[in-house]
Amino acid sequence: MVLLVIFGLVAICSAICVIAFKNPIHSALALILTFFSQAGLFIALGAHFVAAVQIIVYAGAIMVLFLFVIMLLNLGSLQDTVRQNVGAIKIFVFLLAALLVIEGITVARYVDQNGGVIKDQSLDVVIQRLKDDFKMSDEDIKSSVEKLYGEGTSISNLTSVQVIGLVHSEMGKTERIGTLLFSKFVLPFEVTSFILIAALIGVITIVNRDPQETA
Amino acid sequence: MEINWQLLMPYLVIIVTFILVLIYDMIDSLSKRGLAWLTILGSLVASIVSVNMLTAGLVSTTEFSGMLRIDQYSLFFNLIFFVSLILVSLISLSYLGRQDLRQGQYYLLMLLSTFGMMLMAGANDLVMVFLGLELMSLPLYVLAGYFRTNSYSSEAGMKYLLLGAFSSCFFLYGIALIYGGTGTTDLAKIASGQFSNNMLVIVGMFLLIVGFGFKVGLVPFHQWAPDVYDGSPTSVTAFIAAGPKAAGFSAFFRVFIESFGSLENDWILAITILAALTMTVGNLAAVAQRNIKRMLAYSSIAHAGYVLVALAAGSQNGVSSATFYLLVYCIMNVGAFGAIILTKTDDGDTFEIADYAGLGFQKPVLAIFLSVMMFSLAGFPPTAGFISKFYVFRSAVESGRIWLVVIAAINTAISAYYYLRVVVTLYMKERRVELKVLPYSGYLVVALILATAGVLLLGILPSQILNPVQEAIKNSVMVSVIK
Amino acid sequence: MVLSVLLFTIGVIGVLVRRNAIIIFMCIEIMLNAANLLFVAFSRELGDSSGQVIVFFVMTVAAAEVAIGLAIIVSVFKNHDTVNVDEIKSMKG
Amino acid sequence: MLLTIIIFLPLLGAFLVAAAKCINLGDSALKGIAFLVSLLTFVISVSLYLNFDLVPENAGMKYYTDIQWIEGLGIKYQIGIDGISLWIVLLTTFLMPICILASWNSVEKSISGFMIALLALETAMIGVFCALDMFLFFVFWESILIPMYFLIGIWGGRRRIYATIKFVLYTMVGSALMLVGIMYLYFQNNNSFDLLQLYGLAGSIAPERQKLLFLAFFIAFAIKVPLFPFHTWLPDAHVEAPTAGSVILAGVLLKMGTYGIVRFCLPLFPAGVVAYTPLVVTLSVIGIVYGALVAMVQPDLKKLVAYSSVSHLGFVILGLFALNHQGLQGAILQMVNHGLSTGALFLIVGMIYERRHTRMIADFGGLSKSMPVFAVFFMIATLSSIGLPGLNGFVGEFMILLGSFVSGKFSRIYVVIATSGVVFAAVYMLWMFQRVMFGKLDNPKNQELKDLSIREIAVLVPIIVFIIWIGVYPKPFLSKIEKSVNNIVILNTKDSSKSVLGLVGTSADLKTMDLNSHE
Repeated sequence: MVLLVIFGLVAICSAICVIAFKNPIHSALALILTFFSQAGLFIALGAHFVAAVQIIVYAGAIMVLFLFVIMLLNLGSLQDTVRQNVGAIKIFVFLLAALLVIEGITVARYVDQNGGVIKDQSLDVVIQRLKDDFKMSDEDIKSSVEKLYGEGTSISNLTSVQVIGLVHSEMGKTERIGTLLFSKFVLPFEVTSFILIAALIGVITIVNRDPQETA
Repeated sequence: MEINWQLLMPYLVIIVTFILVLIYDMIDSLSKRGLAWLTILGSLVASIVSVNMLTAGLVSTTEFSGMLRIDQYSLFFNLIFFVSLILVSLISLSYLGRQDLRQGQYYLLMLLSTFGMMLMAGANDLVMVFLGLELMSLPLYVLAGYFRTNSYSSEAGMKYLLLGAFSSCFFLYGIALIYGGTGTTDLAKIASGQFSNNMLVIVGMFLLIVGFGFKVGLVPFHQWAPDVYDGSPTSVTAFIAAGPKAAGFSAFFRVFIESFGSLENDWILAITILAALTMTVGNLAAVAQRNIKRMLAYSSIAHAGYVLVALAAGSQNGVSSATFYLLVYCIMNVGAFGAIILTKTDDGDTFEIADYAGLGFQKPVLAIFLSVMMFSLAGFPPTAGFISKFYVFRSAVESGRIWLVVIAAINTAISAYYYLRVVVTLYMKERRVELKVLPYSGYLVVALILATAGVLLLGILPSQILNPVQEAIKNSVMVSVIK
Repeated sequence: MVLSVLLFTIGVIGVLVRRNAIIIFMCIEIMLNAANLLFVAFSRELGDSSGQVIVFFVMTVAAAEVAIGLAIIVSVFKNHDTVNVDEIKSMKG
Repeated sequence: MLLTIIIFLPLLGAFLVAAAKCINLGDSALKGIAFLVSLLTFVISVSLYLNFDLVPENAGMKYYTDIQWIEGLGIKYQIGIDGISLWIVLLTTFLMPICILASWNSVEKSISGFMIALLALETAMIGVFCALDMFLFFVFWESILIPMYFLIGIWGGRRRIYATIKFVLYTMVGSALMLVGIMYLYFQNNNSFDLLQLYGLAGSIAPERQKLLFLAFFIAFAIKVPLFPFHTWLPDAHVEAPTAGSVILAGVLLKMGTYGIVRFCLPLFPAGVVAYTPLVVTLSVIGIVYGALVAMVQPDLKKLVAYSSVSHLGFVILGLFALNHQGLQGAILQMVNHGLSTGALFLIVGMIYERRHTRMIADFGGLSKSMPVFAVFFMIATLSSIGLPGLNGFVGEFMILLGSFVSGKFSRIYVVIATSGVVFAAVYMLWMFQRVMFGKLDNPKNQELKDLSIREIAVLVPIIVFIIWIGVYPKPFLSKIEKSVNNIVILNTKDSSKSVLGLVGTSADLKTMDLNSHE
């Protein structure tokens, strides 16, 4: 919980910095900070694997791209102005912010009241879900439970808090996510590969020079 | 996991075509024409396969653990995409010219984008909708900026990209909220209507409307459209105006009619207002345009409004009328852009309507094609534009949205003004500037003949297409709206 | 989750206020991240890891988008010598 | 089947002309093809009249055809005619060869396009008058705009673009409302566009709805008629249109409005008719007087005739809303009459325009001396338009006035005012005739004018024949109309509680009286 608050504050501050800094380089650096604190948030939420990927993909690849392009485009010309006709935008932003704040409050209240959905679910449902999503066998579940709560504990006599803990710990595991990725989400996975190809071809199209042009 | 490959044939054909084009592009870098033919051939095969599956009376099934649904609805939309892909390829053949060495990538991107559209139409999961949307859009951003030495084109690419990505964020956030509210992203499961939190779902739903609204160009999310249409290479504009819009609507309809049918009371008013606003603003703005591409851009916004009228009807007839409308709309739009693609003045490409003065007698064939498209866009009988509009209005009247239809009908009259202005200029004004029309290429003429024939045939004998559409919708889209 | 909402709002404000294409792009990334955060949080809430898997897809998409986006921005820069959205208005609006 | 042939023969002719153009046949060949096709259409359509009494009826309609067209939407290809549409169809097919003949030399650019537009227009017009499926009706109704748009826009006068856009937009706005009305009726009518079936249900629509629907349809038709205050497109369109366009416009297109009122407004929405009769009648009387007064001060011949149309059609509307036998019959006959006499006037104006390239009355004077034959034709057309006994105009106007006088649906003061329109008509027409034809032949250009050629006489003679025929012996015309009017009346009296078309007891006597009075 402490982690959540700390990383959250850092994320928000650095995000504000991204839009507040005049110099794009500084913005980019602030953005890196945002990404890192976001990774921290993921860890705090138990999504370890996602956090790792976040750091690799975002902070690693994407930010390098950003910085590279900023460098390439010659810093001096990038001095940015803030939009001039602020009047209309202020109103719009205000409305939007109001909307989102209301929404945020709803979300927060929802969380407070329920404290999570799994709590309400019966044990059978949870077990079935583990089997379906993660393709876990009974032995797998058993060993996970024993690993978590000590030898000899059986899933049937766990408290509800413990069941939640079990599910959360399973969810964060790379193995489980991998299983899900290649079972239920195999088509989206394939599609992302096409998206990457599209990006590749797209970038080549834009950047590659025709022989005539260079001549 | 059992996969029924036969059901995936249209998708597979497109992917195979993609790979073949890729390989061909690498092997043979000179005779670029072949690429287009390969693309056309591939989409032809895919459409034949789809037609076969349609006529075989396919039962709706899902594949890939409920990610992709193959039913007549998606098949029919696939057909729309193939038709526009074929037409656009034909147009591009004469537009891009022999010298352009990046043609391989051009067709590859179009194929990828089409694949994305197919995924959108067939998506049975919000994640798939999102990924399909991205796969469709990314190549489009690139295509819009395809003439990268041309400042208009790259500007169009950038605007499209920034606003497109911006809208995707809204879309994604909407999905996240719905996921939180329902615990699933599966459309069918959402439809079962057991929400743990209604508020989340409703907010998410409105964010989805924003996201879709950007993609299909609804007022007030339409600002990108005129600049992108204007700046993009004309063949790309034709492509952007046709397929993606249909794809956006295909998912829009499925999500709202099927999954959120039980929340109809929450969204139908918003959709009605959006529809009225979109039609009116689109048409009024189009009246003020001097540039034909911008005019068509605003008109396409207005057309999105008409389709939305069908969504506001919230019935099976509404969906099938929209499907038919989108098919007709794609053909008309590609035809219209195809007809203006080859005109030039000494200063370069021209899209000022005023420059077309007197073209009607200088290039009668071209002018006839353009006029037919204009009449059809304006919704005059006996063109398909009329029948499709009529069908949409009818479904809305059926659902009791009479006032919306009155607004739509008056809008049609407004739109006649600016469409007819093009025809006026073609035939009734004295010429001002010397207009050069590049020699017709046979391919372009073929495309235009196909489009014109399609528009007239669908206008006079629409039963052949209409009945299958109605069948398809009846069999695949369950309407959970309670009347 | 309130965090996520705040991040999203910051991103939206950033897109609307800043005029540098690159920074707008960064703001879009912030928005995507906010959505990701929401997915992970809901995923934990629901005890369903689909949310985490979706985050992967979003990341991939974001990466692809950034690659293409930056390439386009570079080509715009070559043509216009600026990446300020207000100055890039060669078309009459 | 016969009817289908008549509808689509001109379209076929249009394709023939296009094909002939493609193989580079000369202009006269193109004109010849167009003329022959339209003549053939007329000849076939005459057989409609000859066999009219022999053909079996189907719900009051003859030559009935009913084929599924677009099944999914409940749309049928359903056509047929009754005594009302018979005459308007005949009028259309009759005027068309005349128009083609009249524009033999006057069209300079793209003669093939002109002929194609005319022939396509003919198909659409006949279609409107034959369609019994509301959707089909609407399709033809809208299709008319396209060829008409080109006719005015390409071959029109100086301000043609303004005129043509105005014409199209006015009509589009009206038909947009009608479209919504048609769709509403479709759902009332068990998902069918079948008009005949709808007649059976006519009274069952809620009165409030009927009023709205009546307005939706009536505005569309009133724009077409045009009823004051929707008339402003008409003078522009007439003045800018080429001669053939004006003739068709005045002769046939305006009748689409009044025909629509007879077909849709009167039988379908009795409650709406009751509610709006005072308004409509007021407007039509204003139209009669206003049209006449404005016509009086026009310096331009064509504008004068155009405004006289506004006045004449005011009479037609007045007669229709008298809602009794004389009124309806008179109105329908007057529709035909107006087509003939105004058509003739436009042709005549076109002929002198061809010679002098001006239409200003002030430029003429004393033409009767240089063009005696012309003067005779002009005289007859003018008198017919005024409504001189013995010519066609009189029969129609008299029946209308009589019908509205006895109808009791509205105050007789209206009728009195309307009658003044007849007087005004005499004033402006005769004054115009006098200024053009009599007086000193002082302008040298006028002195050199050639009289009518054989072709021009051939154009005018058939019209004059009919003008006199109807004036002297209108019975064959009226007898066909009478039956159908009866049908409409019976259709309405079936639901007597809501009906407004009560049979006037003395109608039969009155009818014989008015027929006798001019024979």
